[in-house]
Amino acid sequence: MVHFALEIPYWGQSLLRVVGGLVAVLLPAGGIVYIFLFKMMSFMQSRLGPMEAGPYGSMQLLAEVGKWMQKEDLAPERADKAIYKMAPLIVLLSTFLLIVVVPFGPDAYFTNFETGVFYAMAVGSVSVLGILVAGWASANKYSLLGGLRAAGQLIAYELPMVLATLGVVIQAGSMNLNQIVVAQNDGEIFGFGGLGNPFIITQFVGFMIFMIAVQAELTQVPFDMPIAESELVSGYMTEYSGFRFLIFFIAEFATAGVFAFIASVLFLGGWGIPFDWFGWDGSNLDTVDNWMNVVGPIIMATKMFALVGVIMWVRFSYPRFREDQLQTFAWKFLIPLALLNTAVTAVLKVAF
Amino acid sequence: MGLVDKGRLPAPLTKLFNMSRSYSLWVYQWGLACCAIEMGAAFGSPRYDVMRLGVIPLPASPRQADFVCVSGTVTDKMAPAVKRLWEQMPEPKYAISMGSCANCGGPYWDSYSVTKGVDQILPVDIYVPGCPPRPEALLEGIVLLQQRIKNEDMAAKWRGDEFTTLQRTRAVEAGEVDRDGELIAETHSISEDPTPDARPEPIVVGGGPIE
Amino acid sequence: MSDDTTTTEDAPAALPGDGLREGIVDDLRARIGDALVDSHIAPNDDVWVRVTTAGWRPAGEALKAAGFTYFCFLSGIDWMPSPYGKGEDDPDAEPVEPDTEIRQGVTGGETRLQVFARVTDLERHVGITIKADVDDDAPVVDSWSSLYAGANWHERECHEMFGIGFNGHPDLRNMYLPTEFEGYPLRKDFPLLARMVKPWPGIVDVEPMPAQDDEDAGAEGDSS
Amino acid sequence: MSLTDRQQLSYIASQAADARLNVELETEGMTLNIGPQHPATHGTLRIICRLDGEQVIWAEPSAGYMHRGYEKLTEVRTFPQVTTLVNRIDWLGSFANEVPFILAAEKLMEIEAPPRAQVIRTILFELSRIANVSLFLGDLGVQMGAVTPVFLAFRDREYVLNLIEGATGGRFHPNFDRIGGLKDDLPKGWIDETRQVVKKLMQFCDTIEDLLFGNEIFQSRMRGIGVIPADIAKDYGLSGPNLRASGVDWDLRRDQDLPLAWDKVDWKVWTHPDGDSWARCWIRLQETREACKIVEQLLDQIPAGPVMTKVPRIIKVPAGEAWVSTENPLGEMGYYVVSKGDLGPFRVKIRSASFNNISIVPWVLKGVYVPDVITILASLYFILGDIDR
Amino acid sequence: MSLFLRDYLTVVWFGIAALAIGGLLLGLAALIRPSKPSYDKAIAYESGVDPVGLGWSQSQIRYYVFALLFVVFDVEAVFLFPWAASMERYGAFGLIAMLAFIVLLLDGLVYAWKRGLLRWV
Repeated sequence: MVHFALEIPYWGQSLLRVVGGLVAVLLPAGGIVYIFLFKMMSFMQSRLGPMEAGPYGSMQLLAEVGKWMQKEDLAPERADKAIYKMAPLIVLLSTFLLIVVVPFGPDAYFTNFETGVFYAMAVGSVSVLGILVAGWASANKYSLLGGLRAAGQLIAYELPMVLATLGVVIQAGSMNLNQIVVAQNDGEIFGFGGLGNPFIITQFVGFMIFMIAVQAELTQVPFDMPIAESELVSGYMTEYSGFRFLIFFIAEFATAGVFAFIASVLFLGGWGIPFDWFGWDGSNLDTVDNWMNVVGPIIMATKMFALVGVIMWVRFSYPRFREDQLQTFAWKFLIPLALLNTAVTAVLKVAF
Repeated sequence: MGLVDKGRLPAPLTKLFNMSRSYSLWVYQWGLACCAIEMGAAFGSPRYDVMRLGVIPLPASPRQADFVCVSGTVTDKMAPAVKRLWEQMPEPKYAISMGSCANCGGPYWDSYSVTKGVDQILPVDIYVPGCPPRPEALLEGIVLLQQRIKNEDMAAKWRGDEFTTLQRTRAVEAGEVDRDGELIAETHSISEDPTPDARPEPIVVGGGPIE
Repeated sequence: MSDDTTTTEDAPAALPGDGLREGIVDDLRARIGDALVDSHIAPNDDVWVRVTTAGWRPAGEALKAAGFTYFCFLSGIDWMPSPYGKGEDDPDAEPVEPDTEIRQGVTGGETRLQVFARVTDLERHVGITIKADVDDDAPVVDSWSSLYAGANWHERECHEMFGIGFNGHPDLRNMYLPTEFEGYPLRKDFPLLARMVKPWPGIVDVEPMPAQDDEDAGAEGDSS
Repeated sequence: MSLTDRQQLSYIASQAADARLNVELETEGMTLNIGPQHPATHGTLRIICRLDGEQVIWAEPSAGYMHRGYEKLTEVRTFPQVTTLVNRIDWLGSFANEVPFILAAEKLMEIEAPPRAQVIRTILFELSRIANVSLFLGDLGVQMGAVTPVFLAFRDREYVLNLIEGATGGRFHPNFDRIGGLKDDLPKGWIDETRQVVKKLMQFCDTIEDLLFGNEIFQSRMRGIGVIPADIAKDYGLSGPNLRASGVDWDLRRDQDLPLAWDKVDWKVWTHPDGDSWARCWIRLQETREACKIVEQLLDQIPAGPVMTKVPRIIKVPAGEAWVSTENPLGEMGYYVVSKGDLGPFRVKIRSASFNNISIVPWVLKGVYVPDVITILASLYFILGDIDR
Repeated sequence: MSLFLRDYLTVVWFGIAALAIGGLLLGLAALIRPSKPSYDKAIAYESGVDPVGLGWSQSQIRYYVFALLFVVFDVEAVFLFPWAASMERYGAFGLIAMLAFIVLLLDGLVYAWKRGLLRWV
């Protein structure tokens, strides 16, 4: 196996990685907006969605970007201008920081942290910080309420998410995301290795908790109280216009994509296919064929779109919770359940 | 800066920008009276499905809207709010006046509390007559608006606009006037652009008089 | 889903006859005495009573005690004919002398302004319209708002539209119109300025009437 | 009014419970305007709330942003012209607005519409109820963040509007009633089409019951929220489904004698003992089904004959006063018509349902959370034209 | 530079890239977009009426209790991760120790629950 990446100088590598990161963030975001927000939502509501801009409205996204470029950028007089203008960038930043840990192939990764899960959990909540800041700086009551709700939501859902990943870490025996992928594809269920051991089977409870927490972290219905269109107009985004709004808008869907990437790494086997099929050895990544670096991203994208599809499906179907119901749900149901899940996983791991 | 409104962009780019503006019209969810339901039918009913045309009925806040459909009776009590919400939309923005009430007062032409026409408080691009107009009529209005945007001359759009509010705001930022508009120092000159109003004539769907 | 609901299968009580309405009036008279000035009964249909200005609130209390617990509406009426006409007359015709005589409706009255309200007895399926004169110079009556909570808004509306004051009302702010609005729109001497400027063509029909065949009206079309 | 303070008491109790935690946090409240332009107020209602955190401690609706002066305008219109105006009061169920006014005028003239016209009126009345309430059922989802039901509602409501348009020529504001009958007879094939549409609407009710009412989140947002006891409801003059949801068995279609056809068919008046938001929505759902049933049965019983009695060409209504109210989609809609023998009415007092229904808002919103403001308003179901007139 | 540090440098590059792309697009938009300021635009949106008071009016945010709980739990969850990653090494002893830890966590939650702290007001 040739580490072709090592043959180019460090700055070249970094540039390649950054370009790859941009593609990995923006392409899924655009895809999600077009496929799910425009088309799937419309089909679910027996409509067609955008049809005029380009064939089947495929140019709609370009039109959006071109339009938002020309929109005036407003800031309320009383707003805390500097922070107000920074907030969308913070949200975008968190998305980019999050994609860093996602592995797309045996060698197609941006970084290979030993504590990848840990890092993802830590960075994942930065976006909520941006939302809180946006809500606060707008000097608007709807925004303020929306921002505070976002903070409350972060507090409620960070814990179940962290605890849900614990089970995965216990099973994989590593916090490195690439190791987790290998553990799933190299693993076996009761001696049967034909499918590997995607943790969605053994960690189903953890998967459900994780997806619910992701839904809340992304502020999608039924947890979209920070936006809550019928209550708080547009929540923390109420005052944003022009390109800053578009950055919020993009970041929302890009983060959905990145979280779906992480979920597919943690629970669906990530970039891998069961190693048994090709006789690869899980303990030595060099045995994995090089073409996986190309096929891996495609597999990841498929899984990501499937998971985002579920997230969006829920978003378009459910009514939203009330803030206190959300807190109750998180603290009185999800957290005890996640702790229990951890304990049971640990006991079983030691027992077998 | 504002390359667009200064007209300093090359023609193909202007064309491209006009196209993207016409295909991405975010409409403000803002209904006033009966017509709001027909507007809702145009936006929400699968039979009409305005999203086909690239009109996205997502924003609930004026800050993200591109055009507003004033649908229904504007009363004297509501008029200041209508004006303010219109003002709060970012440029470039467009207005469709939907229904007889918004066009001219409609059946309430003689009422003591109804504003006779929303064009008294904001510049209307398209009039859609009817009481209420069918959703198809609104769709035609939107298509006409899109055609107008495609051929729009952005540089001419604001030429001759009222410069006083704009300059007063700038003057406030510069500390020349206080918040109430009282001049602190006579340093500001009004009227930097003497060209007359270049705003195009409004279109009436179906032609004819607006009621 | 249906276990937590109840429905009433039995038909409503037999619709009340006149005896019931007379009884109501008698009962009310017994409760408020001389305050009840006049009454009018449309057989099997409706009943009106008129009380004095001072008897307005006692009458309300008596009615509520008599079982009229459902508050329907409260409003006012200005019996003066409009000095501006309707603006719908033939503009070419001779202007007619405006009618200035004040004629009150059923149960009569002595003043130009009246308040009237309607309350309903949901048990006996009967409603009653109660009217009271309001002094023209000092148009004030006692408020019902502490009696029927719903009267609060109706009295605000009535105050705004007719300028009738309500003693004991917590908050008689304008409801519909901007605070600086002048005049009382529903008084007959409030002019509609748009009509002053441009009179309505009125009933003078500009289209010729099509020939009508009264016999065939409705006989055509789809009949089951 | 001892029950009036029940919610306040519970609020005080919860306050006392938190006082232990929040002694040191003495803060002033926040005043929040919901409206006049707000997605939750379907139109231009303005609700001024004083908030403590996310809890409403005081709320006051401010109406009048859609006040168009109907009562004054009716005084300068002729009787047939008034129908055009009153169509637009409750703009979702417009045919239902015409009926009580026409009935009042007919009562003063002491005429009655022919039986065929009566039945057709009832059918159209119930169709407007379906058109009205189906939108409510869809909108309910939007108010709670579920976007899809409203599209289904608009889709299926379109069928009903087509029927109304087919019969009357007007999709929205039919202006079809005449004093003494109807403008026209039904068009050919209308009855068969109506049968099919009614079936579709029954399916729509099932879908909504499945999709929305069966949803646990929806139930938890609705049950036990905004409870209105029966005596308070009567005191405020609530009507229609709002009143029946409080357990008061009162329906003007059944409980009064009008020259319309409800007594000819078999249907139920639904009540619910809870009086909460859930009950109000549930009653409306059931009423849509009942309306479908009424239409279905009446289609078989349309008698032959004319749709118009003989009335003079120029209508002068004899002097007198008449009050007629009907059970409109929103509740009791009534007209108190005073005539002095002229071409037009002397005074028309319009008793609209939403005005009374909304007057309870300051009472019912005390102590609820901001999200509940939206669900309670949605479940009370008002239409701005019906409040402000 | 070690691979370990290089990984973290990549994070920095990504952060810079995010800010750069955002800044670039915003700058481009700033170049293109018109600017028509006015008084009404500068007023905060409040459903079309004059805003009452400042946007930052004081209000009681009652979930500081949740915030405290969250900090406690989150810090303790951090301790769970290293154990989870190397569970096999510690075996039954580690398991029992950590189970005791989890039970203590749950106990804390139950305590907060019983005291009524988990009620959003």
